[in-house]
Amino acid sequence: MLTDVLTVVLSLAGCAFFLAGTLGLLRFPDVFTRLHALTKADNLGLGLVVAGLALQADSWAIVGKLLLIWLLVMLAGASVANLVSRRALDKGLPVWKR
Amino acid sequence: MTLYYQVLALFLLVNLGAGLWRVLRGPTAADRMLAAQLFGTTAVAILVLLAQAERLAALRDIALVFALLAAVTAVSFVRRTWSEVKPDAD
Amino acid sequence: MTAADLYALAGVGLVGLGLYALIVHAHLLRKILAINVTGSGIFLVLVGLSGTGPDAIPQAMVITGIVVAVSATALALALMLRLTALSGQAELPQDPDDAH
Amino acid sequence: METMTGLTGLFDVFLSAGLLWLAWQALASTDLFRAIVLFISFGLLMALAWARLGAPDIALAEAAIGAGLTGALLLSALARLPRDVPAGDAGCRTAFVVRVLAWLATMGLASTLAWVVFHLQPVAPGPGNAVIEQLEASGVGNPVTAVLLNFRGYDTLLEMAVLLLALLGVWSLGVEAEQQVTGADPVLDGLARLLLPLLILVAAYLLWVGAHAPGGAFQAGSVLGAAGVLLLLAGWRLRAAMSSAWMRAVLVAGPAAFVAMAVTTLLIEGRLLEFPQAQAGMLIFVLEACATLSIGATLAALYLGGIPQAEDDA
Repeated sequence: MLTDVLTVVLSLAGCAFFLAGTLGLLRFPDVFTRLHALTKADNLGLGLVVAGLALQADSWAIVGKLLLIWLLVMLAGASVANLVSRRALDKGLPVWKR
Repeated sequence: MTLYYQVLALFLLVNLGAGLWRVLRGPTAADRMLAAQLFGTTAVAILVLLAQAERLAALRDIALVFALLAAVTAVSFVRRTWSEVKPDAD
Repeated sequence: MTAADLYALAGVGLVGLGLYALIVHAHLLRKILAINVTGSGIFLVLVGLSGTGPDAIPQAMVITGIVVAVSATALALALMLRLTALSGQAELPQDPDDAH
Repeated sequence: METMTGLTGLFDVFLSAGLLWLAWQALASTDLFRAIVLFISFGLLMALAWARLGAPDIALAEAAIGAGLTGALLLSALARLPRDVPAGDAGCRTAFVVRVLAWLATMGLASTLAWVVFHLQPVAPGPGNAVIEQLEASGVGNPVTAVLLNFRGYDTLLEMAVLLLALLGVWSLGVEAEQQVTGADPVLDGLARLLLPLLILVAAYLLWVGAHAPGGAFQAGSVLGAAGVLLLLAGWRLRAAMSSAWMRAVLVAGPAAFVAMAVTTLLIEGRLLEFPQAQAGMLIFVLEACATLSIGATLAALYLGGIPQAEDDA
């Protein structure tokens, strides 16, 4: 029962980060701030969903696979964020200032 | 719990639909590409949720393949399409 | 209506969309995208029509179809780039006496 | 599959509507880059649709090809299109009459197809039942793999030939176009180094698991092809290796193994690609391993868009 409650709390929080990531993508003013919003969905959003599901897993193999999926998505997200932002700076894309 | 996972999967699908606005709107090519990157992550989350809801282990393998290849499209965008030399046409 | 029927109907819609775009677009990259959309629609119809319970035969055919589609796309893109390099445009030449 | 109900039904409705909308937007987009990004997203949703349709084998193939190859192919082709080539506004230059006729023709075809979807009675019992009944004799436990490698093995034999033919077609166009010079990037290089062993491992896993669960040679080969694309994008000097005799041997390994197996079974059993039941599992695995290597190599070579040319050593 307790694990079910934990799963619900964790995966709900994860989905909240997905919502936040999408809102940030839609509302933030420039590429760099949108990148910032996006990586939250990769790291925390998927991470919390995976953590919630790992509690329900029938075997350690499934936990391992879920963890691997999360690490791979984070690796991809971080690398892409780095590549895109450096190229955007090189190209002189406008940086939002208050 | 099955119902709960399905609610979350549906929510994430709707969330993905909202992100489409950024693909349509731009304004730079990078903005469109980043939205597609977010779709990839969302699809991975939907697949692991459905795998648990429907008790289909194979869906987790699909999520794993998506996670492994999540960077390829965006990398080819940065390395090929969005080059330093040409001015951004958007 | 079952879920399979629903996806088969979506497939029908994709076939229609893809064929229409294939006819009206002149740019070859758009034609290549249109053919791919049509192909995906046909795959959906094929698997959706198999109806009750997953059927291995249409699924096997679609898997080979997906791999063939991507290699055909690669060939089509290479042909398009070659044509562009030779003629300077990414469209098939118009018939000269085709008034339009 | 029973009638749709509740949340999963809603999910299916949203997903199919999303597929149609994305396809429409991709094909109607005036901007070519936007069209490609929308098409890539369309492929993503297709993989979800296959997962919902109870076809995880197809979803795996769609995921590997959609995420690893289609996007890279289209974006690289777009980059090689000269900027001064007119992008051709979405259909605006086509005569109005032609558009109306095209619309009528495709609407007619789509309505007919839709009618068929609703009224075609499935043949009972379908050939799918025969596959399940004979599954024991095939040597593998995954019905899709049984169809691909055993019951309809000649389809796959010809499919390998088609792949090779596509590559020959690309190579007949000459050497690959000049790639823009992009130096090594430390982040990208690190990513490629981390991912490469995992990509090979997952390809081997998919090949192995395909005997009794969703997976198989096509999915594994696609993952290998995507690995090749990633290394080429990271600027690894693979072209010398890709133009070598070894590479050509790998390219023909799959079709050659199939032809050899077909001839052998024809001579021994008297039937094309009909395996003796006791050895079927082993023989299928060998065939699949060769096919995986060939598919991976062919897809990576197709990505180059021409005959690979060895780099000058700098």
